[in-house]
Amino acid sequence: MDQILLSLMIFIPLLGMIVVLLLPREQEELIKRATLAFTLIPLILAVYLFINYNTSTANTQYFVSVPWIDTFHINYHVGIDGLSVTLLLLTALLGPICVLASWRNIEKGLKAYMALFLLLETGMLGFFAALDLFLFFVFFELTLLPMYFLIGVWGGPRREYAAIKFFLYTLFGSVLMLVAIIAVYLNSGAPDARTFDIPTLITLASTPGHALADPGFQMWVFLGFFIGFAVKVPIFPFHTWLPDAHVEAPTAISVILAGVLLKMGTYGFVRINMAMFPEGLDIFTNGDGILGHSLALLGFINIVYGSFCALAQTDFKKLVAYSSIGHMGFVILGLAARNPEGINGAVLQMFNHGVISAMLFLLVGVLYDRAHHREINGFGGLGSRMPIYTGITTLAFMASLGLPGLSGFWGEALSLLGAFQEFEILTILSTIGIVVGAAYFLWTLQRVFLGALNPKYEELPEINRREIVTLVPLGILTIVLGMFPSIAINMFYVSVSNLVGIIN
Amino acid sequence: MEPIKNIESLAYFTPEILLVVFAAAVIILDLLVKDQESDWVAYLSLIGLGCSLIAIFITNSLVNTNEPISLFLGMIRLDEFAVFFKILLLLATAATILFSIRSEELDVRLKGEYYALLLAITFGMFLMASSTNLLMIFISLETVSLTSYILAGFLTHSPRSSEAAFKYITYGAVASGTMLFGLSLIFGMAGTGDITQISSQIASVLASGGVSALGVLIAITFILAGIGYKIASAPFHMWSPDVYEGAPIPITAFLSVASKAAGFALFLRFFRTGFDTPEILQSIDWGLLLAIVSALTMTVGNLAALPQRNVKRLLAYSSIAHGGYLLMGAVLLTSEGLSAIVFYLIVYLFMNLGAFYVVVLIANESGSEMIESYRGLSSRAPLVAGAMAIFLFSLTGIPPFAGFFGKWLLFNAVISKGLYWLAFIGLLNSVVSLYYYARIIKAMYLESAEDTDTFSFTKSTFALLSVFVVPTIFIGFLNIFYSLSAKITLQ
Amino acid sequence: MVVPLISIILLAPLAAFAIFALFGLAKRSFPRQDILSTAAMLVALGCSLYLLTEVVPKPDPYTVEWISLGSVTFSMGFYLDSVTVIMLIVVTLVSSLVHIFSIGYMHGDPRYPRFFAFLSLFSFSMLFLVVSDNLLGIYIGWELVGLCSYLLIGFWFEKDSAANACKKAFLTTRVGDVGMFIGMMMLFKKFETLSLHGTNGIFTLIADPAKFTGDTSDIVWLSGAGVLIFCGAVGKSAQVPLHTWLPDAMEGPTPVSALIHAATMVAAGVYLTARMFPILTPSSSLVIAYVGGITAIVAATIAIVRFDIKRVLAYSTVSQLGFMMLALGAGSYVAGLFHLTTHAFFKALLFLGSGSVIHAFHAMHAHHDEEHAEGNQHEHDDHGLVHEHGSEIPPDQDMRNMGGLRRKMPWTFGTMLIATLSISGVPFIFSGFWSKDKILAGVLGRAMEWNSVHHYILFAVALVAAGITAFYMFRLIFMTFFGEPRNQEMHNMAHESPWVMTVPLVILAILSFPVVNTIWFNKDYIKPPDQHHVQAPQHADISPNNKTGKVDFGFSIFGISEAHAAEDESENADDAHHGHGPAHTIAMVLSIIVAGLGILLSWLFYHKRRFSAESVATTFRPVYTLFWNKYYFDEFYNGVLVALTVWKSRLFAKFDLSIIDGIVNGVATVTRAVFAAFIGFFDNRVIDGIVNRVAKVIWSVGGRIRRIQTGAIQTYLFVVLGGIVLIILIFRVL
Amino acid sequence: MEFPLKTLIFYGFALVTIGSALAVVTFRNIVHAAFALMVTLFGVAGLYVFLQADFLAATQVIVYVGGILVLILFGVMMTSGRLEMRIHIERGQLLLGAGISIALLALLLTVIANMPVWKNLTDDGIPHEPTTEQIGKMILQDKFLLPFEVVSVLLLVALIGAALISRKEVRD
Amino acid sequence: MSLQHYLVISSILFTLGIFAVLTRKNAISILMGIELILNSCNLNFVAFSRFVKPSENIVGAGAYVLDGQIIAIFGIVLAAAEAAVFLAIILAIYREFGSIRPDEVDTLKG
Repeated sequence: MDQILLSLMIFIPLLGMIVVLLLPREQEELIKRATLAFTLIPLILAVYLFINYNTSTANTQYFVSVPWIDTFHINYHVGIDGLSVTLLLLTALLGPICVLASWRNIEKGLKAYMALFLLLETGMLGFFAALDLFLFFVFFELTLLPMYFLIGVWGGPRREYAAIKFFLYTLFGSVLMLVAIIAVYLNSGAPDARTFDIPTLITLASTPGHALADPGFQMWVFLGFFIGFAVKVPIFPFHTWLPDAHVEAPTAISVILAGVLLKMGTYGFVRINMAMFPEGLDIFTNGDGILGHSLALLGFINIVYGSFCALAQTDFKKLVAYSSIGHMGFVILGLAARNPEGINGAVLQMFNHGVISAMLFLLVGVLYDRAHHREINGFGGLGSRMPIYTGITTLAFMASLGLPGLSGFWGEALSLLGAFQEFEILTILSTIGIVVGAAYFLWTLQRVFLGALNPKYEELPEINRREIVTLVPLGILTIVLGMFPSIAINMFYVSVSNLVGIIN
Repeated sequence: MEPIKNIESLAYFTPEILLVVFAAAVIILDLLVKDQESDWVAYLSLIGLGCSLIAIFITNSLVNTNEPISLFLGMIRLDEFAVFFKILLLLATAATILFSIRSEELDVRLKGEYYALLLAITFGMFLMASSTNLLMIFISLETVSLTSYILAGFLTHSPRSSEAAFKYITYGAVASGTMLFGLSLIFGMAGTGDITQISSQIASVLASGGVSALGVLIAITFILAGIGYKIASAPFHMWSPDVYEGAPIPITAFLSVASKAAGFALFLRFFRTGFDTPEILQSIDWGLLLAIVSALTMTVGNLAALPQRNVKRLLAYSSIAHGGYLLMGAVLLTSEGLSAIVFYLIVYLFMNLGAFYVVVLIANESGSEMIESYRGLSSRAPLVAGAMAIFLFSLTGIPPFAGFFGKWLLFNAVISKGLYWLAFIGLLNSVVSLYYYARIIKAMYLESAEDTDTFSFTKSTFALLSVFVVPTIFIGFLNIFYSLSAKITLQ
Repeated sequence: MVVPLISIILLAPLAAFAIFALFGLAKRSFPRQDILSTAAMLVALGCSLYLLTEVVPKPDPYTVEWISLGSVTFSMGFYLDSVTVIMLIVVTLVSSLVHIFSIGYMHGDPRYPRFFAFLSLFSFSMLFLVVSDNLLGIYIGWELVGLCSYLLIGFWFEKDSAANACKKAFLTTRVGDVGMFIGMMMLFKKFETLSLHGTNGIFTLIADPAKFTGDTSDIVWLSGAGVLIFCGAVGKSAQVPLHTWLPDAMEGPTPVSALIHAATMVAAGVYLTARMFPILTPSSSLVIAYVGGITAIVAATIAIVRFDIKRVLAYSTVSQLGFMMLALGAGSYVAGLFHLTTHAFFKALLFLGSGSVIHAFHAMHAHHDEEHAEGNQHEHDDHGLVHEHGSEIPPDQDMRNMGGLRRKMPWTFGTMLIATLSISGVPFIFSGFWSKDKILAGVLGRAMEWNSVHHYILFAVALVAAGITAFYMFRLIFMTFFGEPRNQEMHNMAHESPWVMTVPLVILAILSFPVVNTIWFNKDYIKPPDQHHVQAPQHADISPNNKTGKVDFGFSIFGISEAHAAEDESENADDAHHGHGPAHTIAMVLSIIVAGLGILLSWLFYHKRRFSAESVATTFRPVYTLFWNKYYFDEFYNGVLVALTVWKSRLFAKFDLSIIDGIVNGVATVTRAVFAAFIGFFDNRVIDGIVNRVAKVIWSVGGRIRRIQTGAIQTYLFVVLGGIVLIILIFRVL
Repeated sequence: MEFPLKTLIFYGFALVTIGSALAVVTFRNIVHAAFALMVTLFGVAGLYVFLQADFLAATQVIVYVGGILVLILFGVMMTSGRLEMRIHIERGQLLLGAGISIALLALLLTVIANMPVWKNLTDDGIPHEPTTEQIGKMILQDKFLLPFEVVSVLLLVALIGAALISRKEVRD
Repeated sequence: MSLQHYLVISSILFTLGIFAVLTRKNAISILMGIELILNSCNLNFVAFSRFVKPSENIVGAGAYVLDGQIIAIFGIVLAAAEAAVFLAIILAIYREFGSIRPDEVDTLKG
């Protein structure tokens, strides 16, 4: 029974998609309820897995490995370790929240929207659970199509541009990744002994003398994977799709985009680049000169660049989008450090950023639904009109700017602590991001909520119950994880230690 | 194994014979029956294809799969490779016939001839897939070509169709003439027309210095012109966009799938059997030649497709590009490459025919092949739009659709030989290709039509559509197709 | 018993806030949030007082493992020594009194419950900061008090000035906090822990040669870390150069100013510095001392010329905090903390008193209505700049509108006078005298002992500042409570405040007498931590302790004069807070003299009107202007940034550059001008540009291929045959 | 030394063939070109005779000259309505075509000149027998049976196709 | 009269055919060029079958001598069939376009 749980979780949304497609399109309420149900089941399963996950070991649990495309030694191999179970929970949590967030504001093609959303959820869940490189890639790409349509059909005025930009960038990255995957596969052994199995490959890649362990080979393959993931994260200079995609995407999709899709990049980086290619990683993170600092440098650039870009925005959503770039920079920086603090911090930051950015995008959506614009300077004084909304926004902002006591702090702090061990100057420079982060959030807070109420919005309705329901779980998570980060860290620190062992 | 003599061979030749018999029957019966409106000739042709298919299975069961047999004193060969292509071609023809029944552009009065020609061309393609003699190769190629010319020009009241036929035959005649010249050179160098013996002959004369590498190179290049024109590889591809655009849509679909597949069958057998020896490879790196041709083909196809506004023409360029992808598998003629091609052809059959079927449907409804007529299709005919999107994404090579798995196998084959540059070009090309495929998707999903009437299609339309959609989704997930394609080899 | 008590102390205010938040989500509010919060504070106060009896002089921390990363763990816990307990009592006491005062002061405010909830949250954060045994915990509390400060300064956020001020406060302190965080990272890198106390704490490890060898690079590292952590204190405690936020923070309600911006949060910097005492090296100490000294004199001089009653007090606070820092930097641990407590009481009293005056002048609701209306007129500028309000003094806070209030508000007057006497250093019966004297004595003692010219200078500066303090404080008293009413209309409206407001004043006034502060003289109870784990100097010859009598100018932050840490420093540390015998006497005499001078001058200027302040101002116009413009700090920050934007001046030509005010807006403006342009350029032109260019090339190649496809069959044949020829030739050549 | 009559005749045929072929590609009048083609085809037939391919020579004359050439002439008439038709020539195209053709010829001649297996071969030792019977046997009994049958299908297809395409369409 | 003689002749014929195909702006002339090409091929086959002796290691080389000739016969037949279809298509083109100039039949392009 336990064996099937994970697969059940992955494929229930897919089943849901079929069910939704079979429902008559006029039954909108039914479709919405069905979608909600089909996203709640994975959530329940994810919570079950999260609770029953054995934190004391780095071994994969709940794994299933059945031959799939036997001719090419591809298995349907899924399983969880501390990293994936955390992100699975995040994904499963955001699922129903996004369905709720889409409850009222999808005006056309609700059925298709929900169906695509469910497909997207399957892709994301599968990605985090996949332990076969091929399967991993398939799930990685599976998120592409629904995302394209969700942005392209239900997005804002420039949705076509944003959608195709997103698609092209990601596809560009992933084709390079595909080359790397094939190269890894072909070098994994004799024609009969080749494998796509990630744990096996990790072992092989650290076996001295094996073709996969060759530093030169690892470097190129590392780069292939890296670019694939970098587009997704996104790491400067592959980031320009992100603001466009976010600005045009409907609220729930922005939430998924920032909350989960970006994590796919960093998760993949940890899972593949770091664990499988320690020699390659060595070249880019461990050494003198620009090459040895390159990854940390990218993290730094992301932080500073994203933060300053965010500061320069006047579109609320774009601001949040750029802030995502900045915050993902901390993840990169932490990962570049390669020590327990850095990696744990990075993983924690992945989860927390997922929660917090989801909140931020939901909040932007709430405002947009009411005012039908997102121009920061067009608001003012909403604090007196919408106190609860203001309160939750303040919470989210504070969490995002890394206020201790809220979850955003821990990831940033640990990442920085870890990074400082390796890259002192870069880390110190990266702290600029913390100040600028505070600056743009506070400035936004001031322009939107403080000051005198803009007379245009005297009748703006307060946040409603459904919206509060979408925000409260996330808010509770930020507070609880802000106080007790070990709840999350305990899930994965053993896995991370294992990873650190592999790297060094 | 000794080649089987003529009379004894006939038993193994029943599938082909059945095709000819049915072709004749269709013509004769068409003359006798006057009911022009009914589609019974089409169904009769389908029955013929079915009979042929059964015959294929029966004859195949007579053969020990490990030991292919030569028929007609070495003229053709019956092996799994041939059987695979025959089945593939039968399926493509069957689909074409079904399209033709539904297509409104075809002339109702010439049905008998039309279907007979389809059966005849299938017959020719069968031979292309199994020929092992230079003469047979040429004759089968000519049979297919000649029939293709006629089919492309079948719409005699349409200038486009006539122009297509004219260009096709001019181009084809020159290409096949060139090829024949190349064949004659090979014949002169090897002293035999049997391609199973050519490789050893050429290798020995090359080794003894009796033949200059330039001679072999010229011969190969000339032959490549003939085969390359069939599979529309650059720089021999230029006929195809014009012909595809001008020909009736079912024929375009047929040419882009069946003709290409048959061309590949011929190509693979010819080069794999005739030139795949180390000695030849040493003096002429035709692997590199093919790699360059492959890269060029997919690049040209994809780039030229970018600005197209006619979906049929766009798909024509896209099929050129796919020819380039397929050629990647042929570059080094490894067994991996071969099975990748085989797998990709299966996938390509479904997704490309599916896409063309949608083009047929839209052309029927709107009378246009332009991308503008696809606007708002997602609301006018959601299922058709969904199917088209699946075909296009599959053509792009995006998981979870079968096209991705096919491409993956091809890249796998290329990278396994260290041709990373080719793989990169191929992958960048898939990224580029996304752009024009997405244009259609954009039109269908992101734009809205001025005319918002919904299209009404019959149930059988959807049934046929699902015949293409379902494999396009599922082939990649089923191991059987991989093991099947891995089994197809060429000795 | 300790852990449950501390838990109660922490959880009681937190619970008060949580209840508010939960009710808030349900769109209502707890019926009596004020009572709830006040009660929670009183409970905490009770527990704190009880803790007095519990504490042993040198306890171990109570810790739990908070985060485990396998090889590295972070723990959280409480560290309780005498200083902690005293801080707990100070915080809970002042907080309780401010709570009570606010019941009266904030009465009628539309967001009355929220105010108390925020106060509770603040109290929790501050207490958490105080009891934390490790830097991580301190940092958490540190940032949380910053948040509360932000929320409370911006409590009346409809006012643009308040909205600006709260943002400025948060950001300015965050600049310091980042320094602190970097310092923490440096310590972590060296010691692999952030715990301070206990066997694995930094203070223990620093003595472990295996962890800390004490060679020059280690000392430099430690000095750097010390200075950086002090940066946090500079921000929070409003030391120069990050002091500019505190005066602006007076936009918050006056009880907030009393609690946060006078008594507790700003003192947290001092507390932090004291906590980090063991890792301070001589050079980092000297930096601290200088910053403190400069702050003391700069803020004092600015305070002379203010007319806004709250701003006078704000600058006074800054100045007094400078004193404390000076003390700590000069090694006078006890003196610094002593002044912290005494200052907490009398400054809270002064603020509450001024609040009482303001309250008297202006009923709260009226105040709001007007501000509200005013706020509406201030449209946000396009580019996000907002006029700064600092220069426009609200009438109810302008001392030029006051005068003669002593009869109208006797309680307020009396208590405020006591506080003023205390802060001015009127000898013997007021607590402020003792603590300030201790500081002066400590500095002078260090100067004499080390024969250090730095400390002599600092002593002189402190002395002058002390005199100025007495001057401006009495200026405030004279202008407010003595003389004739300057604004009769407002004067008529004035009235004594209700008892909920006066009772806290009285209690605080009692606390301003030394009786209750005697604990600071109990050497057994309060022991300064050791500060001499720094290894013996490599270059003993330049040490000030080489008894050559040479004055040491060898100061450098990271330089060799780490060698200060001499072998016999232990006795200094011990002696310093007592003051050397002669030093103590000299300091005491001098401080009495300057205080007297200050009061006298003030009496002459502002009560007797023997001299005209205006004429003096005219005579010393440059100096006056300097003071009036607050040493141009804000202008400097803005100016530098403005200079950066000169090249963009055309873009901004339509905006008056002079209105670019407030460092945050300045930074933001520059960012938008420079970075936005650059980034916009970069994202759109360079990255997207490259991508687009590539796409364009691809597209044009596509178009070119199209053009080859002419439609004429012979072109195609040319390509075929040309292709054949080319292929053959290429392969022939290859 | 024997009078090289045979050689002379051979060269004569060769010259006639090549010369007329040159005429085919250069004559501006399509009908003239067609007649030049006839000469070429005869020339090739003559060469076949030299190669002892008597049956083939006969077939060449019958099928080509009698069939294809007549067809071509019909084509000319049906597309121009009269028996003369100027062929348009474009200078650039001509040069480029000549370039490519010459390049090809050069390549082919290089191959022919440098192909040892083709050198010094004579047909001296090979008996001069009539080929018709053998050809008949090979086509009908030996391995060329299949091609023969396939070609019959091809001819049928060509027949149907030519009829289909060329017939006047009745538009409706 | 060695093999080379024939090969040179056929090469020239081939090249001339190519030249015609490339440059003649008349569909029927192009057909003529194609016929030249096919003739050259046939000539090649016949010449090879006359001169090149079958290698002894070729299996079933019995009646080798005539293989080339027979191929040529098939070549002629194919040429005839092709010519017929070609002309039919030319007629269709003439009907639709009123011209058989290949560069005037260019509606499909791009």
